[in-house]
Amino acid sequence: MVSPLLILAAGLGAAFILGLLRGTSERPAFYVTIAALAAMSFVALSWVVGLVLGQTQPVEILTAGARPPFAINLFMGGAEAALISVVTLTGLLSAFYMRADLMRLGRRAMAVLLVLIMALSGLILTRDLFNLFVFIELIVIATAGLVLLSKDTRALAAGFKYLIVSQVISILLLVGVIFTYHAHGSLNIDDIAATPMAFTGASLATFLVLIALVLELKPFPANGWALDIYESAHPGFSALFSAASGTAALFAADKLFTAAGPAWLPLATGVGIVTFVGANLLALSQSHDRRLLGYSSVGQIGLVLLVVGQKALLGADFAYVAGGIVISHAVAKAGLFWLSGMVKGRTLSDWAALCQNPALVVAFATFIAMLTGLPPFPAFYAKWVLVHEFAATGQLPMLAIFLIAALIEAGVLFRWFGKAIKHDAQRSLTYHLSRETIVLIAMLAGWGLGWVWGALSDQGNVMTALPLLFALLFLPMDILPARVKNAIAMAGLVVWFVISYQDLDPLRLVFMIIMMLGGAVLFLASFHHQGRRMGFYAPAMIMYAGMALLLEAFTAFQFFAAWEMLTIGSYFLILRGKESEPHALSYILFSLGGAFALLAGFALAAQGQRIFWIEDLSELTGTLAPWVFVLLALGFLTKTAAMGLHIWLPGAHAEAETDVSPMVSGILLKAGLFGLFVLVMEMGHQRLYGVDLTHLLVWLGALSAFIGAVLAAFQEDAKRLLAYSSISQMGYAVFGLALMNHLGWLLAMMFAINHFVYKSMLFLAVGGVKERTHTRLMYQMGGLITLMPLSFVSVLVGIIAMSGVPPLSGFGGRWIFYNAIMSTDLRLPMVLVFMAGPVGFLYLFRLIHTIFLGQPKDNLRQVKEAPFWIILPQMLFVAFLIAFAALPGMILQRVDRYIGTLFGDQPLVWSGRIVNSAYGTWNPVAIWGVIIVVFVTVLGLLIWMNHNAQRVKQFNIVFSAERPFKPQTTHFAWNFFAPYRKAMGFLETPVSTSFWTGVTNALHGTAEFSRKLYTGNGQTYAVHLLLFVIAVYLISMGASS
Amino acid sequence: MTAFPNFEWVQIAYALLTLFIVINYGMVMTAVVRKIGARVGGRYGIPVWQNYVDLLKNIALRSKISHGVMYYLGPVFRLTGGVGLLMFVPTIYGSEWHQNFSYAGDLILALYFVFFGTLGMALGAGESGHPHSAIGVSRGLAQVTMAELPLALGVFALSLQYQTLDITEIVAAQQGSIFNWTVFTNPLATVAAMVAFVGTMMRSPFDVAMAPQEIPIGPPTEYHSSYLALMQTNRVLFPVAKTVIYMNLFFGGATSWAEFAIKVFCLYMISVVIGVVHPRFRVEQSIRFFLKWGLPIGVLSILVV
Amino acid sequence: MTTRSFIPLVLLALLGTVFFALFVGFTPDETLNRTASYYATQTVPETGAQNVVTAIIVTYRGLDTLGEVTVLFLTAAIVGLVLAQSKAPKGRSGSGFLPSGELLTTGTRMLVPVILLFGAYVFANGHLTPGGGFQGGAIVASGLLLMLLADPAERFSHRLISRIESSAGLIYVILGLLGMIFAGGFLDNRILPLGWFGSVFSAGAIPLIYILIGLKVGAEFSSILTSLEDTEDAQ
Amino acid sequence: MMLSQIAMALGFSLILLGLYGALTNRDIIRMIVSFTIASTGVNVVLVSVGYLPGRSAPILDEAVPVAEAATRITDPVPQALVLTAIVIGLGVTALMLAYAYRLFRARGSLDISDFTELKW
Repeated sequence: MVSPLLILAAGLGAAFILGLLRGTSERPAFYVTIAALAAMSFVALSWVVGLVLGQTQPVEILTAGARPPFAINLFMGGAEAALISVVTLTGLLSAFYMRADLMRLGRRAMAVLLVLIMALSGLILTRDLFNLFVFIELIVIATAGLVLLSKDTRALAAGFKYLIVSQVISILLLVGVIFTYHAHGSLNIDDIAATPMAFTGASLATFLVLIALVLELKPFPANGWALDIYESAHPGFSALFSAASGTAALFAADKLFTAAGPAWLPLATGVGIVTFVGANLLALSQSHDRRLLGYSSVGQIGLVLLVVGQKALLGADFAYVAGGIVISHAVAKAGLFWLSGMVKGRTLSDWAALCQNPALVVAFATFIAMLTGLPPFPAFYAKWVLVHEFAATGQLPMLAIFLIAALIEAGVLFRWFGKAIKHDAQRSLTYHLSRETIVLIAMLAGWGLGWVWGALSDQGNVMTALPLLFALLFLPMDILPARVKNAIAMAGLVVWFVISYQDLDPLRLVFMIIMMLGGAVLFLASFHHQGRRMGFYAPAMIMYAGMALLLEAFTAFQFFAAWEMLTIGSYFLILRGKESEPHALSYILFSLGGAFALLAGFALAAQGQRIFWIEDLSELTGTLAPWVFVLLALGFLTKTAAMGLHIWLPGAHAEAETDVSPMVSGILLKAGLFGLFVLVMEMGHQRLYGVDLTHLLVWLGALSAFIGAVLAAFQEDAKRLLAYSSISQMGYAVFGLALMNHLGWLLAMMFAINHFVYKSMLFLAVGGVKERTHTRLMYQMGGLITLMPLSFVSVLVGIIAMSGVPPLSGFGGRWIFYNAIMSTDLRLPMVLVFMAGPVGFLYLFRLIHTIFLGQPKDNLRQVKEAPFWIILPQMLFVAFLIAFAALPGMILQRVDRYIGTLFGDQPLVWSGRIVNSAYGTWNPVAIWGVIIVVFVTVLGLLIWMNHNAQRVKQFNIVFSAERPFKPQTTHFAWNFFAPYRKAMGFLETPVSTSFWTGVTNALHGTAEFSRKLYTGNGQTYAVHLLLFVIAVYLISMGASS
Repeated sequence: MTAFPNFEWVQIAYALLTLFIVINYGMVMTAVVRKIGARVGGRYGIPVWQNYVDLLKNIALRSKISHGVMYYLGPVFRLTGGVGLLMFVPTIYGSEWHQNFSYAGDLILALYFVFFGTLGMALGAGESGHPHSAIGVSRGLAQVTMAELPLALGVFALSLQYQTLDITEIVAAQQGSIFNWTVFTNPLATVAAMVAFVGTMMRSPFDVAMAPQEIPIGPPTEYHSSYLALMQTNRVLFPVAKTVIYMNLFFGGATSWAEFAIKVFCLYMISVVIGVVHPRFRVEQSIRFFLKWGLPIGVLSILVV
Repeated sequence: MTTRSFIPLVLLALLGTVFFALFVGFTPDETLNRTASYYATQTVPETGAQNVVTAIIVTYRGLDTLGEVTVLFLTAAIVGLVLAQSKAPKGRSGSGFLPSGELLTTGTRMLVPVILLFGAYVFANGHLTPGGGFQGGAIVASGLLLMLLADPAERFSHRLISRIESSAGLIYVILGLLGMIFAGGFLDNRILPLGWFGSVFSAGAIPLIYILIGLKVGAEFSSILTSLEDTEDAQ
Repeated sequence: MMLSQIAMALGFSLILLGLYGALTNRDIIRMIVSFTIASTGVNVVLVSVGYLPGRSAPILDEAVPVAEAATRITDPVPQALVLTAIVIGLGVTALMLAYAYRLFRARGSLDISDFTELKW
């Protein structure tokens, strides 16, 4: 192994060599720089490899042939090697990235860059306090120099502000250093660590040193100068400043916190959490991309500082957690800054330019996912461990704050992503092949790290999950034509079903059928799309992968990972819709919020166990259990869009593409239902303050069922109507589930199946109509029955089924429902459900009537039947519905038997095709028999009586009317149930919507207000700095005394 | 054929017989009722055989127009709904002949099958393309959703009381003395259900859906000739079939055709009497009415049982 | 008193209390702490330097010093970078200055050689007497400054300066690496014999390094000065 | 009150003084000067910490024989450090001056509150 000192020597030596070159010879100078950086990276990497493979041991490097503390010594261990690799590699890539500007400014600039990287490596390596100070100053000066790379004149001011502030910092640091020396008689960090100081007057020195290093981390709110640099500096340098400098400074701070001893950790925790929350909050109101990135890096670094504060508790996990966050932040942030260099405009929506280049979009998505800690990236594992640590050590407030801040961060980033994807670009990309390559390298590094962290995790590696790999396969395959990809996707789903269905209990099996086979059927509709259809299949398959894994998840971690996966996938899917940007955002926010609730719930439940099996939920007891129940239920209810948490659904489902709506409505919602199934199955009745939580669920379900239906009846937009109806249907399912009896669960299953079938069918039908009529407003349609008979048939069957009118399968659901409520002692919630039934009838009738019946509109006289590929699955569904209605036993019987084993009872008796309960009978075949016979007879009668009826033209019925300004207001289909609205309209008041809007507005308001703090005046920033120091000082003194 | 236990072909004959009796009974009764209504209004009124005349006339009519498939099927749905409803409930308690096909399902089947005809009718009227029929439909639906609520609650209370959903068993439970009738054993449920009954008989004050005055060409008259014939048949059949359910649930059912005739007539008269003395509600008014009266009583009934 | 000056006052008052706490808590050592005493006893046998401070600077804390030199190098580079963009328009250089007078010119001619010599002496004897590379370098640079004052139009070759600067730095690094190969570690001065204690050619590589540092520092200061000087013209 | 303490007090007050100047003067040049004052203060503090009463400079010539070094000399480390600190301070100052020059060139003003386009 070459000595790590060569990293420093190479940097310096090269810098000096540059001086020997002729002033005009930039090219060779550049090559020297690159060579030096490459050498440094190589040494660092070789150490990483060596240490990982165990070929070498961590080594202490002496200088001047004397032992520490008498001479400066360096230390090279695993963490050092890894971080130096990050630093040097970022340096190398950034050097390539900034090639043009480095050439422009000549060898001096390159020398400065080299020294910067050298100093950062030194900062990481050194074990000497004063040496630390020297390196910090080197970094400061080099930074001030490289800021000048930017063509932006404002960068000058930023650099100067930075110098001012770092002057103050270095004053504090020096005073601290010398007094530490006086106290310990040594400048060697390990020496100081050997005699940790209590938090007393003499330890002021320690305080000064620590606070100075914390200040180097740009803590909120004393960080205005840093933001200015991020905003104005050359993106290539900002990447360094954020990724490399941030990382190194963090490591230095960590070193000293370790040395200072556990008494000081709360300082790190406090500053960390404040920074994490504050920075993310303020980022909300940023419209300038690089400044936003700046805020985000500040936040992330704060997060790591928080982790440093948890060091004592995390113990062995510390490196894993902190490293996970630091490294994914470094990679992602560098990548994003590099990307920002390719985008011309500086507003967030200017990033739309990326859409010209799919690879870059993928990179962008990757980086965002890395920052928000989504699987399979390192921060995901880190977050998991961290939250569990919080829960295990009972720091619940911390846990809450952390998750909320993380949610805000996700909000910031995904808002940005949405804009970038949906808005149309004003200016095109400044395209350099080299720059793109660099960005893509960063992206690949991200995935690679994800794999590494997964491999290190004791929870199992997400990246090795077969479904996910299959889904990711679609990224490179995106160049294939859509049809081919579609076929592959369908095949994938079916195959996965075939290979994995044996080892599932009937309950999971049903969900598996819905999700995999159902998914395959829905993909039929996607054959309709010609061309490539870039960026559709990868997300879709990620979603399905998530669901596949969810069904087979046995540990909390697997469950959560799968959950996150299907959330991300569906987010990208929903985002594809035309007007879907805001809705996709609210979807991802609610989903992540729900996911965090799950995370918190699992963490509470695990209480520090490494592996927590889902079935152990049933062992939970004591005061903890009900809270776990509440959190998990919250998470799942967000997915099933229970009343109050539902506001994301209508927009998301309505705006999605024709073949996406059924996926996210018919299939995705079932994931939430499945979660609830697992939850109540494992935890059963839980009492909180004497209230049985399942009773709350019953009420919630009933409420959703009713209000959802009423709202649906008031929609003018067909897809929104269906969306609201989903809320209602899921309400039924939750209701049944929460009844906690055999029939209730059977009811839930029945609804799961039915809802999948008819909701997919209806969404496809309405989607098909939209494809042809290019509108979703029902009053603009009408009389389409003759033009689109097949769509009509499926809608007809769909609504008969859904409204529960015999003979179709919806009736079965109702029948089970009645039998279920007969055997429970809850009475009042039924009232709501009873109301929901007929109301459902209202909106369904409106749907079919105003679209297909009535007078055809002039502009729609020529429309053709919906495309074949959209009709085909509908017809399959129709067939299934009829079959299922006649022979419900073919699915239900097994489920029923299985649920019976859970409850140890068997209320339903399946004699042949007849179902008997304790209360009544359901004889589907007989019902069919009677109805068909009667129907046919009567029809025959009618035909006999008037076989020769004349088909009349539309305008045989003429009536006159003025045409007012808004014609639709006089159309019967407009506000179809006007009187109903008069009577029941009060239910329409958007309580929950206004609540959530209030929350967001409050957040944005605070952000908008408090960011005025950053006046842009360097002096004020210095004042902030001192203010911060004093505040922390007083607080910590107060805390310690 | 396992789906049809103790099925013999003769049952079809029995069923047809029931159907025949009920239709004729309905013909006469509705005529009588109209006559009474006329007399209350100081008019002479129609002869009791008027319905037969109308029916024959409509069948005989030669003008035949169709607006399309759904329009054509509308009346079929309608009548199927009526007949089916009758077929799914036992008409005469204890008589082997008139159990119809009640083994196909229970109370729930009956309750939900009520919507079958309504739906078909509404769709048919819808395709007729006439906005007024659409308006009529929307009013009707809006109203029926609330009107059905008290019934649902009442029935729930009742089935809790008897711990069964099987109509025959419910009737059986009411045999013996008149005081075993649900109306006495569970008055609240009965009242709630009767509110719904009155509300869904398509008579004033709840007949805004038909609205003969405001909507001169509403659903019924958009249909003509043989369509109207079917619908008329249904209009005499359906109320009776529905009344039969109420009779079975709350008034001890009927053990003989005579009892049947009397009970159905009395029940039917309730809505008539209320109808002739009350002006019509607007839809939102009737909805509020059901919310104000029907709902609380219903809730009370399921709470006390 | 305005808030602009008031707030800082309050802050500094509070900071003052922190410092005051330090001040009160401070008691001068009676004896050298272990680091210092190690140096006091081991400097001579290990480095053979008379001036302990020098030994510490050049050897024990040589890495600091290397960094320190780099700081100057960096500053010089950046100052050059900063001011490069605003060079004087060619041809007008030196114009618009009053001649700086007989006295100064003559004085300069007389003094500069002496100053340079003295500077050289200071950094060559850094290991024996107070002083060393930095001080010496500064003195050399001051001589340069004097010349500039005497004749503002005077120009020095940036190229020469940066050559000296860079090669000195390079050799410094190489010496350090040699220390790793032939002696105890990076920047170990025992790559050369420690020599006779107290003589000029003693203390191993220390004098050599100090000379390099002197040259380098002198060069760096000069380059900073000249860069600053260049900008004068554009006025 | 011993020498070292006087020195230290002086150092601290220099720091505070310098900072006050840096925080209240809008003129960039004045700020830079104030900072140099402050860092001088820091250096004084550094040295004063290393001072041991009644001892001489750590140079082992005839005045201080090697044998007695441990008892005769003051702590050499702070002096070594202060040298580095001085040089670094000088570097930063030079840099700031260069910046000031460029800023003046860019905007024709030396008032720090004129350079606030970057904010929020």
